[in-house]
Amino acid sequence: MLDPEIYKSDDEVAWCPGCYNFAILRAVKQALAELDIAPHQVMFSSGIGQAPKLPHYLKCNLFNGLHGRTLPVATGLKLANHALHVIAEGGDGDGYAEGGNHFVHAMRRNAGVTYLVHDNQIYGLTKGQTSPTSDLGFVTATTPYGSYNAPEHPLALAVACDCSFVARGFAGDAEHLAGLIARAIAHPGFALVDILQPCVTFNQVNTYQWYKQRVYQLGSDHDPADRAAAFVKAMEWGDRIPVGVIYTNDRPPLESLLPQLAKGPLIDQDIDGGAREDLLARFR
Amino acid sequence: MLDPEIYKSDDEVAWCPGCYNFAILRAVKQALAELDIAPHQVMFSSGIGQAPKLPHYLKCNLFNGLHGRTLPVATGLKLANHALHVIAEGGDGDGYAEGGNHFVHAMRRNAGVTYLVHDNQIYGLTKGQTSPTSDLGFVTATTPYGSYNAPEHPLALAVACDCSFVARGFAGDAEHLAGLIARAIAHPGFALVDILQPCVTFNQVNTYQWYKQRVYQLGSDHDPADRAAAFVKAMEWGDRIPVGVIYTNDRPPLESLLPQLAKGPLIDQDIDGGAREDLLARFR
Amino acid sequence: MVDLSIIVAGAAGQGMQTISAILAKALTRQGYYVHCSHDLMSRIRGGHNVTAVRISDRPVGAPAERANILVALDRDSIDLHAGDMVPDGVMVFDDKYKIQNEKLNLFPVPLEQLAAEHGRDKRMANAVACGAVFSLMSYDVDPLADTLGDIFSAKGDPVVEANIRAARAGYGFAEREFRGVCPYCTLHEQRAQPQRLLLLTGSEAIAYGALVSGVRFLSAYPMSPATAVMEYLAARQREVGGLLVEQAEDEIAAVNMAIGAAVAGARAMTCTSGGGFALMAEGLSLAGMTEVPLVVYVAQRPGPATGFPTRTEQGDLLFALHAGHGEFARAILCPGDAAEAVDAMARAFNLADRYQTPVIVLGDQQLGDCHWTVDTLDAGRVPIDRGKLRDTWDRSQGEYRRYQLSPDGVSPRLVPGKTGQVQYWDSDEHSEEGHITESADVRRQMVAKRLHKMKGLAAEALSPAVHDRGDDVALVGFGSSKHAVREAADALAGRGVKASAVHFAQAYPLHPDTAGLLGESLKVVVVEQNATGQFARLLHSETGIRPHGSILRFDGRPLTAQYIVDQYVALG
Amino acid sequence: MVDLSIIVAGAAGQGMQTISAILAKALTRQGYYVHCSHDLMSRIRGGHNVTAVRISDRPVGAPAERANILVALDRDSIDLHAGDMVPDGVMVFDDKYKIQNEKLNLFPVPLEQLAAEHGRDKRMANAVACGAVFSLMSYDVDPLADTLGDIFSAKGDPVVEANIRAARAGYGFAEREFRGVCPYCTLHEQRAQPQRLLLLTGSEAIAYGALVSGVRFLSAYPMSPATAVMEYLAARQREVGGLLVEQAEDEIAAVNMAIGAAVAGARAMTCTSGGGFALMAEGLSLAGMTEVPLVVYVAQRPGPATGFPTRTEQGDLLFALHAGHGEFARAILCPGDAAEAVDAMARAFNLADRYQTPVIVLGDQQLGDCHWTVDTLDAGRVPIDRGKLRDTWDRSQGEYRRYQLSPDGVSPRLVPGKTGQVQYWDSDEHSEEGHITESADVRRQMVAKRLHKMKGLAAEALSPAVHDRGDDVALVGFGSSKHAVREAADALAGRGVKASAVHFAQAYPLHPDTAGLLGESLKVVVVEQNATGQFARLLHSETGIRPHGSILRFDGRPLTAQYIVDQYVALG
Ligand SMILES: Cc1ncc(C[n+]2csc(CCOP(=O)(O)OP(=O)(O)O)c2C)c(N)n1
Ligand SMILES: Cc1ncc(C[n+]2csc(CCOP(=O)(O)OP(=O)(O)O)c2C)c(N)n1
Ligand code: SF4
Ligand code: SF4
Ligand SMILES: [Mg+2]
Ligand SMILES: [Mg+2]
Repeated sequence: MLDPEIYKSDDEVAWCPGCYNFAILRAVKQALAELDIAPHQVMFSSGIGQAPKLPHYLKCNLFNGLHGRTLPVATGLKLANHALHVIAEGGDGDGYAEGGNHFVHAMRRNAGVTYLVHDNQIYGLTKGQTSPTSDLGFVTATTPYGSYNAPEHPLALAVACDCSFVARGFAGDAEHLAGLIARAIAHPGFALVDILQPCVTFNQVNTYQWYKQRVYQLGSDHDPADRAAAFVKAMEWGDRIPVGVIYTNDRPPLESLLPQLAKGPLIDQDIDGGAREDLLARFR
Repeated sequence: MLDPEIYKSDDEVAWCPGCYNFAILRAVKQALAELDIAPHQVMFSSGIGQAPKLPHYLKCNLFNGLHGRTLPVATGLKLANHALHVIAEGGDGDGYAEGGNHFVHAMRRNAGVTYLVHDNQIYGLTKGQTSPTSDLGFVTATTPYGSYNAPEHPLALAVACDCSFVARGFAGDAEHLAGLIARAIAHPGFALVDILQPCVTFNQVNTYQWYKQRVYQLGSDHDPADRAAAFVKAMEWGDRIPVGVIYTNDRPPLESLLPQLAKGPLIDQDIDGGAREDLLARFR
Repeated sequence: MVDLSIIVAGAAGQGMQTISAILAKALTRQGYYVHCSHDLMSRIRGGHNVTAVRISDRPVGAPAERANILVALDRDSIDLHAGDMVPDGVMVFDDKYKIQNEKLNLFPVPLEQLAAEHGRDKRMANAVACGAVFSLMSYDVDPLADTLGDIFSAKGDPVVEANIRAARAGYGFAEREFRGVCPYCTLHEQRAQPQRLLLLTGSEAIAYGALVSGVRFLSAYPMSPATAVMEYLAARQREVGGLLVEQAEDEIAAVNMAIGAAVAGARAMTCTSGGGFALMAEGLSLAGMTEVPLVVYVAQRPGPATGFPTRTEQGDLLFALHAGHGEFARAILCPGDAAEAVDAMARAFNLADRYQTPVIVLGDQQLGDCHWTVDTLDAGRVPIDRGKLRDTWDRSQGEYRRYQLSPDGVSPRLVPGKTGQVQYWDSDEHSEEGHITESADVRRQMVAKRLHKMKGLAAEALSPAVHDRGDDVALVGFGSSKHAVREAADALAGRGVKASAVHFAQAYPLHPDTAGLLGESLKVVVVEQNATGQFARLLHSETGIRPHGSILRFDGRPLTAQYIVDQYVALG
Repeated sequence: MVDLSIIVAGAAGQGMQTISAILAKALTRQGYYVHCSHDLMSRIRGGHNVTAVRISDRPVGAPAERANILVALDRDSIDLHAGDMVPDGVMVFDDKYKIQNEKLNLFPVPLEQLAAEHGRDKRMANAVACGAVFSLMSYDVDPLADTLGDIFSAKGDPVVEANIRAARAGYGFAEREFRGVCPYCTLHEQRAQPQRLLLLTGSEAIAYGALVSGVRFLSAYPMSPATAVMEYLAARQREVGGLLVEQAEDEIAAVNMAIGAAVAGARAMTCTSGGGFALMAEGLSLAGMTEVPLVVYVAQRPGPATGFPTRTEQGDLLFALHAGHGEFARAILCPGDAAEAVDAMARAFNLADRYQTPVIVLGDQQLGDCHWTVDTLDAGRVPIDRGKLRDTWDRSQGEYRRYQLSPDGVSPRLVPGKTGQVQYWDSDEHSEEGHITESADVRRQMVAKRLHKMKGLAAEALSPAVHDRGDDVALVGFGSSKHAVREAADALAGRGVKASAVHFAQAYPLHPDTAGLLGESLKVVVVEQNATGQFARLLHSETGIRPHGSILRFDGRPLTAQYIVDQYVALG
């Protein structure tokens, strides 16, 4: 195991004091250290929001792109160089609203990308609007009479899309979270960890206490290979909220299926000299 | 019941001879006629593809917009004038690829929009590329070595998003399809009908025969109110493919929840004279 | 003449904006013109934020370069802003910071202590600071107390009273300790007859303008600095009746929903900033092709990409002009202050309805986030005109055709569902009926039809507003630079340069007389907040006038008269 | 001089493109220059489609206004195209249509009957028609037979032989019936030494150009007329090794995936048409801000919105120039034919890598869908240059900083994961390290850094290609109009007008000498395929030259020399 200190970045942290993003930052460091991944071997792709600032606070490669576009960038990174560990990081608005289409299709595609979603059920950076995971009736500046939309269950969506690793973590339990993140990174295909993250500034409903009272760890009676059971678990939300690995399957990662990548990463390949002549010959 | 002939448009049909879109056209006319909906009382919103040309071949109001954007336009139409019947019409590429994000969120929102997807598991208008519903290994011009992506099960996604009416029809059985479409239109919330539609030109795998051998009508043993069971049914795909109503719930449609619309359609409302003065007063 | 500038500085979350809002409201009610501008970091807590409150007895619309009073809410602010003060400016700060500096006018006040003693707890230091500032200005404390009463009324009497007590404590302390020490801060020319002035942000003005123009539907996705427009309207959905605000899943949905609502017959809009607007480009083209009256409010911020989310720039002008593939008619309005913002929205909805084409209102963070004092708003100044929209159809005219050719390029428009007629709106090239066509002849007619609208739009373009101070040079600007440029022209007069300020509240199409009007100046210098001189290029392209020079600012900070004057002098 | 034009017309699905492809390939192999252009409707079957094959002994790159031979595959085609023929043009059609018309040169051939008798079934009427055409041209039938052999080889010998038999039957029939009736169709100047010419579509040229420039990754979403580029590359992924084509879920994913791949160090691109490009505008801005070498091929079609999906236009030039919010460096290349398309891609990848900024290659349906004969392509003409990209880092230079300031605005770039260094790419305004900044100073430096790249890009811009026929007038064009404009200049010489043709294969930045070069002509007339004269505006804005006139076409049909000459005359 590496020393988590090697991931220390000298960038000043811009989160609110007490924000549970700090706990997620610790968990990410710990997971990387446990897996012996050196800073230059991993590349983060992040969006825009409070959550996606996280990789700036790590000493690791980072592409910090647009709101909602973490996953396509991550896919491009991974397919061009599958020797890199690629981790996408974003918020619930970033990933499930603006980036909702990429979420669905990244799961279908199953490239080996780890996806960490800081799910605070609110838009933090833009100061408190409703998010896809906001509960029914949740009052925000844009939903003064409460949200009317059925809250999205990202994990249920993930099971429906046959995502190959589906887990939920809680930022209030950084130790357990670190373990989940490490498993997600180690998983060969696309791996989702939806992380319950109290926002101490804008979400006065789904607080640390609120989550704390509800979350419970999935036990050995839950079989993550059972898709139908996973779907039901993925929708459990209310008095009890499960955390842990909800669903896994053994779909091979996209990289392993592509004949072009059999010889190694795309960036290390070159076009066959002979191929050029052949291509020209067809135009004759 | 109205005479389906009143929906006859004088626009020349641009589909291939033998295309199963013709059958869907017949079914739509029949459903409208059965429900006694006059041409000016319904407005279609359609995207771009072969499927979304359908409303041009009907004498009904139509907004034929962009590829993938049928649902937001339909939502805008419905919320601005909920006295209109609003039907969104598109293809599998249109709705599940380009429009995938709107699909998820329209279901969460549950405005009273009927959504008909002509699912031919291929891109027709652009001459044969893979679509989100293409089966694994499906060879097209853009997937010469076969599709690697897990095929999307739109109905499973719909169940995961708590879509309030989820059905599958088969263009090879226009009579049954017309019944489903009529039920969908009559349903108060968002209603999805995914329609298996053989493309006689570009999809040589999922042909009429292929579907014909597999589809079966859901019987009374299937309870569309059972979400977990619906999820399992929604994923049934292979030797047997169910058609019929897979899932329903009684979520109230968005229009019925909005206090602004209690007095009638938005377009018929006016701003309170008094409100203007009050607004100014706050700036004092 | 009164011209006083107060800056309030501290970490995000310390309530600088509360102090400025209180001061601004209290003084607006006293008949002063106030302008507050906010220099914020993109974070929720911490960091360093500044609000500048400028107070005058004449309309004012730009921050001053230097402040008379600094309210420093943390230790850093004192050092950071020492250089931003007029030479004898005073600094108010909590006396728990033990600071010795003979060069500065230090006014330590026990802000937190007085708040705890007289208010509820030390968080009422804000009210104490307001009291101290009122005392420094030698102004009566009662108007401040009244304003606090109104601002906090929703929180109940105990909160109101505690705030007022805290403010009076600050006032009293400063009166005892500093009375008379600071004559240059005095609001001596107290206005005899306070008019019924209003104080509002530019975003509120945009939203209010939309409301009184009959907007029925806004779909948007939150994005600074446009979110405030959405939130203002969202908060008022019930009270005004007949307004629906929908938070879309993304900007593409937002623009397409607004298009759907507009097609249904509702006045509809969306709002966003540059990145979201980029995502709407295809939808804009759709509105152009299908001839949908769509209003888009674009609140610019520095780009590219995420850029400086909380700062200001005018870097999206040419993008707004050309956004969307293909060619279609559009207008771009660019109000220069809150009053113009209200009118711009009214005009935008009218133009959109009359020409059945998209209209962009281009604002920026400076326009939107600043507080502006305006003379009372006359909502009816621009009467609602919905153009050719009807909910009846005379069948003797034959079957309705959505894209019927007509001399002005605008076809009759019917509310769907109301007339018994059906209508086809189509994004492909289409026939008059609205069906897909492949005909070259029809294409030529339809292109001409859609572009013909530019003629009408040009004929009724707003003419630039000239602040005429002579013809040595015309300082030309558009949008939120209006007041800074005017002030700069005035200041140049003091240096013997006869400069006129020419403000464009409409960027496209330009008024047909623009060339004639500017041709009279010896020199044209364009002032804009971007790095490439976009308005100068537009002006050249549209009128043939090649500006003599450009004054640019692109560091995200607002223009000031001083900045413009300095740059003008440097231009030589 | 040979200049023969054949049009093949019928309903979609009847195989007009097969006939034109066979004729074009057979004649290219004989040393003729061929240009096929396709006039298609947006449907799969039915409708009315036309392919025009033009044959010359000199390079040819635009359709002719009138045809010598019409191959009419259905009844309608005869009436529809009677007006498109030269006065003594001949019409070949199936003799099952009983047509009487003394004004036309009717050559009925039992196409389907011969196909059924000699080929496999009546669907081989295509081959019969090819044979008849070869006979009309008094050309030897063997080269045709050889070409059929190659084209159908994948379908097996029986198919090949049946096609050859059918072709010979058509040839024999026409020889017997029409020999010598049509002297003006004869390819009399048969070329002595057929060079090794190539025949390819513009889309193939773009894709091939990308391949030989080392493209590793293409992510795209299908959209006519760009899909062909994607499909060409997709088909060759295995054979070339190291190429990955990913069909994205939408254009936003496409551009962001390409950005991800480019960041990882792969040469990456995307391709689309106007509507898809509109969706990529935010991504383009992202590439500008984060300094990612991104190549975007935009195949224009008539807009706005869905427009004319299968037709041609140059209506997105100014949109491409300004697409994306905020200000950043970019280049726009606009090749005029297939040979230039190959070079454009090579240059685009080099510029993108060298300046670490997006480069747009702007084509259109006419460039992409047409078949072009080109002199053999030299893949190595533009050597690959990856600029400052490295996979090692000398630690003595200190820690790597992604946005290190440098005189040319371009920072060192490292392949992530290869060097032990970490790198931060950031879409916010950022420090040299790549972390989010709020500093005004850093902002100014970084804006200047990014825009400084325009200097280098301008210095190495392609200079316009002048086809010098005198200086009465310069006919200026860009992109796919190249050959039509050249031909028009030649044709004007015949009318006593000394016209030069000036072709821009790069639209932005313009070569610094442009003004000097055009200043020599008395008159500048810009020819372009749009309704608002976008290139003329660009030229004026960049060089100050105000064109005397514009020749525009915006009905979706390609430019011809005749059209340009007629419009020029009408300009007066
Ligand atoms: C295209 C675009 N639209 C909108 C925004 C504005 N924006 C920035 S962050 C954000 C939402 C933040 O919420 P979330 O993703 O949940 O992250 P959090 O801040 O809660 O961690 C939004 C809407 C943007 N930057 N870009
Ligand atoms: C933004 C955008 N991207 C791409 C296209 C091109 N396009 C038109 S139809 C289509 C797909 C058609 O497939 P589908 O939606 O399944 O409809 P079908 O033709 O099969 O009925 C595509 C990619 C477009 N018009 N707009
Ligand atoms: S706003 Fe919420 S999520 Fe953002 S940093 Fe503050 S506490 Fe954390
Ligand atoms: S291409 Fe396929 S879907 Fe389209 S009209 Fe033809 S058969 Fe129907
Ligand atoms: Mg969030
Ligand atoms: Mg399809």
